[in-house]
Amino acid sequence: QPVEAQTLRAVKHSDLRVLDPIITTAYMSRNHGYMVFDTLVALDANFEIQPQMADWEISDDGMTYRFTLREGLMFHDGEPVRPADVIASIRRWGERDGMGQVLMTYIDSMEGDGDDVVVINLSQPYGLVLDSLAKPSSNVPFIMPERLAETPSTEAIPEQIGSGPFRFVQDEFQPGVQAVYLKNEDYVPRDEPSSWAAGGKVVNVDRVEWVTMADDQTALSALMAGEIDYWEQPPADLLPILEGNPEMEVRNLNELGYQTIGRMNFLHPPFDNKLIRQAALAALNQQDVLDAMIGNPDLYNVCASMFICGTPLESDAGAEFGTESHLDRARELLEEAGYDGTPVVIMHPTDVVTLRTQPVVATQLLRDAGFEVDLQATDWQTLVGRRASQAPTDEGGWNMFFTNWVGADVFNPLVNNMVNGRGAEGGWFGWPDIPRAEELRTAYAEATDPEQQVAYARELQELAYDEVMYVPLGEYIVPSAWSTNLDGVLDGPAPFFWNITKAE
Amino acid sequence: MLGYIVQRILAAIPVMGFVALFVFLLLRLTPGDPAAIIAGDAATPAQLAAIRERLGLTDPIHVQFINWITDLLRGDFGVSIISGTPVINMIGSRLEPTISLALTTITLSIIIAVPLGVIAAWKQGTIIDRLVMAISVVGFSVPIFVIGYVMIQIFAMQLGWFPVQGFRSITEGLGPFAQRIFLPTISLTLLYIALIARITRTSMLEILNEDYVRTAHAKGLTDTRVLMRHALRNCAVPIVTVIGIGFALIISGVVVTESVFNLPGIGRLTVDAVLARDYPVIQAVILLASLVYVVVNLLIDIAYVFLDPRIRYQ
Amino acid sequence: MSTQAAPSGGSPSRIAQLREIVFSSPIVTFAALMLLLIVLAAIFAPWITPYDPARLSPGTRLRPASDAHWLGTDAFGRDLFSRIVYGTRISLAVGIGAAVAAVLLGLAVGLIAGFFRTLDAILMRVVDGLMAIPNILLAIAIVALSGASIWTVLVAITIPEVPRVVRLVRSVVLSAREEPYVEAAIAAGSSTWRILTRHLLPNTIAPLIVQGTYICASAILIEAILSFLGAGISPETPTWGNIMAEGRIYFQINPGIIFWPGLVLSITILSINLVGDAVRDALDPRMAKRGIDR
Amino acid sequence: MSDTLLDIRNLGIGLGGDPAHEVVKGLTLGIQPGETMCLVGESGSGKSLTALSVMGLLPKALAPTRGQILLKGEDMLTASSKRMRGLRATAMSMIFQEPMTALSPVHRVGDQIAEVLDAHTNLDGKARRKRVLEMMEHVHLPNVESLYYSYPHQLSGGQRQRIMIAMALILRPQLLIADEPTTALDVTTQKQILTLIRELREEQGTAVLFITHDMGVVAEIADDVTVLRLGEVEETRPVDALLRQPKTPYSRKLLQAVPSLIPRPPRKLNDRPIVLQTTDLGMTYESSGWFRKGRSVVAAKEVNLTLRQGQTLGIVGESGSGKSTVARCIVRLIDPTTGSIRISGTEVASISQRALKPHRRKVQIVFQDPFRSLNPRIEVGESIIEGPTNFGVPRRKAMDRARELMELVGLPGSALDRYPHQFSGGQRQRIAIARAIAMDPDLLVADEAVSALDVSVQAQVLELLDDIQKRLGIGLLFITHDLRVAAQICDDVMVMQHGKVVEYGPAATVLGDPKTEYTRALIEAAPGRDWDFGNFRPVSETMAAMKQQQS
Ligand SMILES: Nc1ncnc2c1ncn2[C@@H]1O[C@H](COP(=O)(O)OP(=O)(O)OP(=O)(O)O)[C@@H](O)[C@H]1O
Ligand SMILES: Nc1ncnc2c1ncn2[C@@H]1O[C@H](COP(=O)(O)OP(=O)(O)OP(=O)(O)O)[C@@H](O)[C@H]1O
Ligand SMILES: [Mg+2]
Ligand SMILES: [Mg+2]
Repeated sequence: QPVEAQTLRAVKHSDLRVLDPIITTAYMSRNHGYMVFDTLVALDANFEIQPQMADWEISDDGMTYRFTLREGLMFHDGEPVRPADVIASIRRWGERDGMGQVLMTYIDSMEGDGDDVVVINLSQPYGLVLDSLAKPSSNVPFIMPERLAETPSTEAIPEQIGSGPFRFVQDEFQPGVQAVYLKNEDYVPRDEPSSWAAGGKVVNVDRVEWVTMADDQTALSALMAGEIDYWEQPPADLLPILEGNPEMEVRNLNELGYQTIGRMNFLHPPFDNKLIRQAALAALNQQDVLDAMIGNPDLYNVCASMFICGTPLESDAGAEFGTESHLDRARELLEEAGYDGTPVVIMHPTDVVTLRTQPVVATQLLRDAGFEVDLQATDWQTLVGRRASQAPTDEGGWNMFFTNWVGADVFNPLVNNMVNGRGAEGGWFGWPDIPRAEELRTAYAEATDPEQQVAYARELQELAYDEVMYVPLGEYIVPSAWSTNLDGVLDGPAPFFWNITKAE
Repeated sequence: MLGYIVQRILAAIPVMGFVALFVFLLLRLTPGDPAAIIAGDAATPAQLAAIRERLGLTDPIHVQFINWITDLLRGDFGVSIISGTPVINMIGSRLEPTISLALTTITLSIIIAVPLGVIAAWKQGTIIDRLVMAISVVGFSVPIFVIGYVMIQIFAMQLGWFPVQGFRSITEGLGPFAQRIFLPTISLTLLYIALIARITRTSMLEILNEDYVRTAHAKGLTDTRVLMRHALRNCAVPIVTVIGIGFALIISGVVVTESVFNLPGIGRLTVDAVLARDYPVIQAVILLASLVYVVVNLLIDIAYVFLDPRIRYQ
Repeated sequence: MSTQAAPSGGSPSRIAQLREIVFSSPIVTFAALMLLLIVLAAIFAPWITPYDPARLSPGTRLRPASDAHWLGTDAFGRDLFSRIVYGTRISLAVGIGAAVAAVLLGLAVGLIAGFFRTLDAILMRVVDGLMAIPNILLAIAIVALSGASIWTVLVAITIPEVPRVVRLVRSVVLSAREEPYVEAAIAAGSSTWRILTRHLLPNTIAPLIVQGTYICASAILIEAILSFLGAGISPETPTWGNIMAEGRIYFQINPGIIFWPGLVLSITILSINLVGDAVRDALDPRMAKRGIDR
Repeated sequence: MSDTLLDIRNLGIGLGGDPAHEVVKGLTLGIQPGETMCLVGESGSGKSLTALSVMGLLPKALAPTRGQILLKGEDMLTASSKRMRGLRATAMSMIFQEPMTALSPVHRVGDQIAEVLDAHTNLDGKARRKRVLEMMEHVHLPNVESLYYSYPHQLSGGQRQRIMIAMALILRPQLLIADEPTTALDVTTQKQILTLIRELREEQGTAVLFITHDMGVVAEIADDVTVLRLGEVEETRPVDALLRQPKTPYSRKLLQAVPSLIPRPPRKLNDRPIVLQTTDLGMTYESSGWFRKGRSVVAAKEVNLTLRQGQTLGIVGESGSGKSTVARCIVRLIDPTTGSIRISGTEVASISQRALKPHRRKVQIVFQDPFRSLNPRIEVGESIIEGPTNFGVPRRKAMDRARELMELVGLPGSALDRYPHQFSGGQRQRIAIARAIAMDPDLLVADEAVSALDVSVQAQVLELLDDIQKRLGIGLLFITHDLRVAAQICDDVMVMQHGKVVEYGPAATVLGDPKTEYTRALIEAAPGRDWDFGNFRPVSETMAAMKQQQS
């Protein structure tokens, strides 16, 4: 690397392991995707869909979409981007992504027209074609060369060739240590100013290094000592130290924030009983969870909406007992349900900082309400393996676990996995079997009128609260921190590394 | 000698075989699912099953074991389930930090601990003895990560003498290498000082009662000479044993140090791999660690022959 | 033939022996006192502590030391002092449990391996294999295997220690079985069991005490490291290890969370080692001989 | 006394330098240049401490309390430690008892000698080597060039002791202190070393302070003798005067305790039943490895012996000749490779340990080392009753019997609840005998059972064995390398060499009229064999007296 090469060193929230943003929903892989790949269209900061690789035209009947690729698009191996690449990429994505799968059921055909046009024909009207393709978070429909996109969707792509603003340096990639990107000199940015994933992706540094740090304490010291420039997710408790330092800038880049949630297993006692689920809902409260987890009230938000506060779908429908503890109500419900003291097995991942407080707080609240709780410490991977088990608790099953979602992954009924009601066959872990929820999701998808969409979402949320499909435990933001010699750090649903300049 | 070495290497085969089988079974019985890691949070059971199938995780365990062993014998360590990187490359790129840390630590602790132990034994029962032992026990009883944080706080943040974290290969120059390896070495060294100083003291105490130490005095030698040339030389065997085993087990010791000082070493790799259930990586690393253990033991035994002429190969 | 009177003086009683060990030097006395205090704290934890160590109070988290919370509060607003006192229970249990378990298991296997040469070869291969696996990694794997309860952590810490005890016991047995008094016992028709338990076993006690104190100390530390790596006992149950591990990111905000349990841990380990060494010295035949001449 | 080389005046040594706890109490002693002074006395009388205090090497626990040690007029007790270092090896040297442990096992012997030159002279490496080689030749070491590079364990005991002597004498000190330099060696080697010391003294005019408890050795090399008892000098006399006319009762007792080399007359026992008979007994030690060819040592071959009730059979021979091997086969501590062993008519050579158990009580063994043959952690009473209780004797009864036995071996019955360390070496050996006879054996094997004891205690134990044999009529297989002891108590004697029996017959025949060269050499090597200590006269005079008596 040349001596003057400007290098931006960033510590990410986790390490990059899977180099395929389609096969996995891992956020690190998504972030990696944004570096290497580009998207057809993109969402901007106002939730408006903007052209990125392509402009589009919609036929009057809304059944045909024509995407025209802009000029100068070129993959890192020097090949131009062709319609075939786009079609193969969308197909592969459509096999993996939840919203993509839905989209595919409405698509009749996709075909190229000349060197730069992709035509998508629908089989019936569908309102979320562009919303799907502009999906900002996992899985993002990145466009990759046809030969890579033909890799089976159960297998990671063998090479990192995209048309994005950075090139991946395979030789310097060390899983668990670092991932290195170089500026793609051949990338032609759009002319518009950048806004979220939309607009011009102008790269101002030569080299970006993502460094893994296993220890937050070390990351903090390294940032303050100038050994790294950017820290994606400092723990909330360390922010005051960074804020107090004039050489540090601390700012939230992702307005949608995160939602922390609790999920029960519908297959086994005691949570196979709706009343007992409601009792648990009543016992839990967001304030305590957020206090223990985040601490600083500026960084969290008690919010009853399952679809994120501040979005068009925000509502408090059905959330009568959603955000605060109603222990009396919980006890009543337990009484009514004839709760027999069956212990609630809560899985407690002790190795993930952002997930190890919720189970502890929940355990205490549930116990206060009269539940028997068996809090079982594990590591996150064990939890991930175990939560797929549909067996009863004494055979390796479970009753409840907690996780966090990026706002963009829960902010509508289609992306939100927890309101999926397909049960043990097609549902997400916990497997609620609630056909009505599925009807409402389809209705939402097919509605083209925003107001109608809001209505369906409300109804779904009401249903979800009634059935306690999951317990939203509050929203929080995770500000990033960087040294003041960086400028132009962008807001977005994912961290972006274009537009940033580094002063020496 | 050569025959002895060959014999010892042959004898190591069943040991390694046991380790391989044990680790393999332990891992396969461990809950956790690499497919789930690959697929991420939102994957559905069907997608997980498909990935598992792809990875060969649905084969019967003995088939998996045989596949692994045959590949291994062919020199193929496989690829990481998670990142697809060849395991051999992953380990290769992680060796230098760990080996550097191990070597600097062992060297430094020998330089410090052996004289400490000798002095403590020589002045047995005095304040000096108690002090040396107390210091070494404190080194043993403070968790490494605490020592590490304190070091970073003082020497990197307050005084700014050293970088906080990271590693530079020695090929990039001794200066940057030494700067970054210094603090981790110091924090890990305390533990080994404790171990080595104690064993040195105990062995020295025993040796100092021996007749030949008295003979050495009767020759009119100075105390230092008696201590260093006669007594210390004669307790080399137990000391070397402890050092050797300490070195072989350093993989465990470096895990925390590597985390705290962000050294991209084997220890961290292993923990990551265990937490991610990256089976091929874990298996390879543990086999490697066991191999190191076996080799170090072999070296120790060979060293015995040089250190103590009474010991012959058996 | 002259009938010489045997020297007078019976064997010192156990209590006298204990007293002699404890008062052998002021440092040992102090160490013994500290251990006593710590054990008492573990036993009487509910009476000493002002708060329930598990009681969350997210509203008052990370408070500095005050009259209400003598050592401040942790990230869940739990009282640090109460947690450290309660942590004594598990940490001591882990330390003592691992030491006792490893010593007993290692003793049994070591006696067998040392005495029955036919089993020796096989047992030693297995022991070598187990020893070759890095202990922390083995511990992490075992904890991951069966979930992190105090029992699995105990097992995980114990298993890697057993081989070392086995080797130690075996080597003692191998040399002791050549002693004339063992041959005399064989000549007297004593059973193998009797020879093992009465003649060989006692020889292992002094080295085992040293090894035991070492295991005890290192078990407490390994528990802390496992917590640090996220594979320890559930943070719901306080142990010195997981208090420190949880507190490590607050190192710069509230250093007490690491400092206080660290201090108690160090004092405990120091005391265990000092007392262990003193007991060893008292049992060492060479030292004992010196005592007689006195 | 102006030419006195070493002049010890009123020396006191106390525990921790405390005059109230003196171990050596006002010792006075002088040695002239070229003279050999022997220091004798029972174990624990302060011989070694006296020697060590001259060298300034007292153990930490002890310190001088009074007096002076003048070496050529300079007081060793007040000399600085630097001065002491300078004097060691140049003006005074010391040889220690145990040749096995007195040399550092990890350094080459040549280098260990050269180190003395390195510490005290300016010679360069080459010159040092030359001097060392010369000295090694001087002490009659063979192949000095290659021996220079050997390690102590590759040398025999006698060779090691020669290395020690070379090391001590290389700077030609005026004073050589030898603390029991031959006790651990077998007779033939002992003789060589004694000759060597005498030779060197004559050549170099070195004064020697020779410590021993072996009166034979004294008779062999001393000019003057000092008898020490409980830290005090009993008497100092020229050797001949002392041996003929000991002044104090203690000296008399000491001399009387020395067994005579003249064999006892055989007892008539041919009609008694046979307790032990071996036929073609053989033992080969195999050391085998998985990957290597084993090494085998033939330790015993074609051993045929017969032992009757009440009879004592002695096995003698130099170290490594296979004596212990035979004993251990008979007790079945090891399994013989060939031949048969019949105990009171029962074949036991190849039966299983389980089948052997009932026969165990018939054969008992007493080992050489009184410090290691009793379990230090068990009360002696428990050790004694272990055997009987194994065979079903009720504990209480066994205890009563143990009490009787303690008295039988001359110890108070009340001492049963004490631990071994609370007894002296001789007492322990008696307890070991009590333990063996507690089983009412037909056969008692004593493997060097008195070798570790000093003469007076040895005499007590031998007497005890004799007494027990008379009372209980057991067969005694007595293994020793001390011909005096064999002569004193054995009816028959068997001589072993390299695992084979070279001579076997009544003691008077074997020892009085040896047939083989080997036996003759053994007898000749016995120090002081010309002296009949018990009768305070040379053997020749005794013989003459005996002849007179007979005629
Ligand atoms: N290191 C020591 N500490 C305390 N007492 C000792 C020490 N060494 C010797 N003694 C005591 O001093 C006394 C004289 O010991 P010394 O070694 O001089 O006897 P010795 O005449 O050489 O006997 P031996 O013939 O057995 O060698 C003994 O009672 C012994 O117990
Ligand atoms: N366990 C063994 N393994 C191999 N060789 C042995 C073993 N025990 C003894 N030997 C060898 O057998 C030979 C006879 O030994 P043994 O102990 O019977 O001699 P000894 O006459 O009792 O000698 P000492 O007088 O020194 O006790 C020696 O050469 C010895 O080295
Ligand atoms: Mg002595
Ligand atoms: Mg022998």
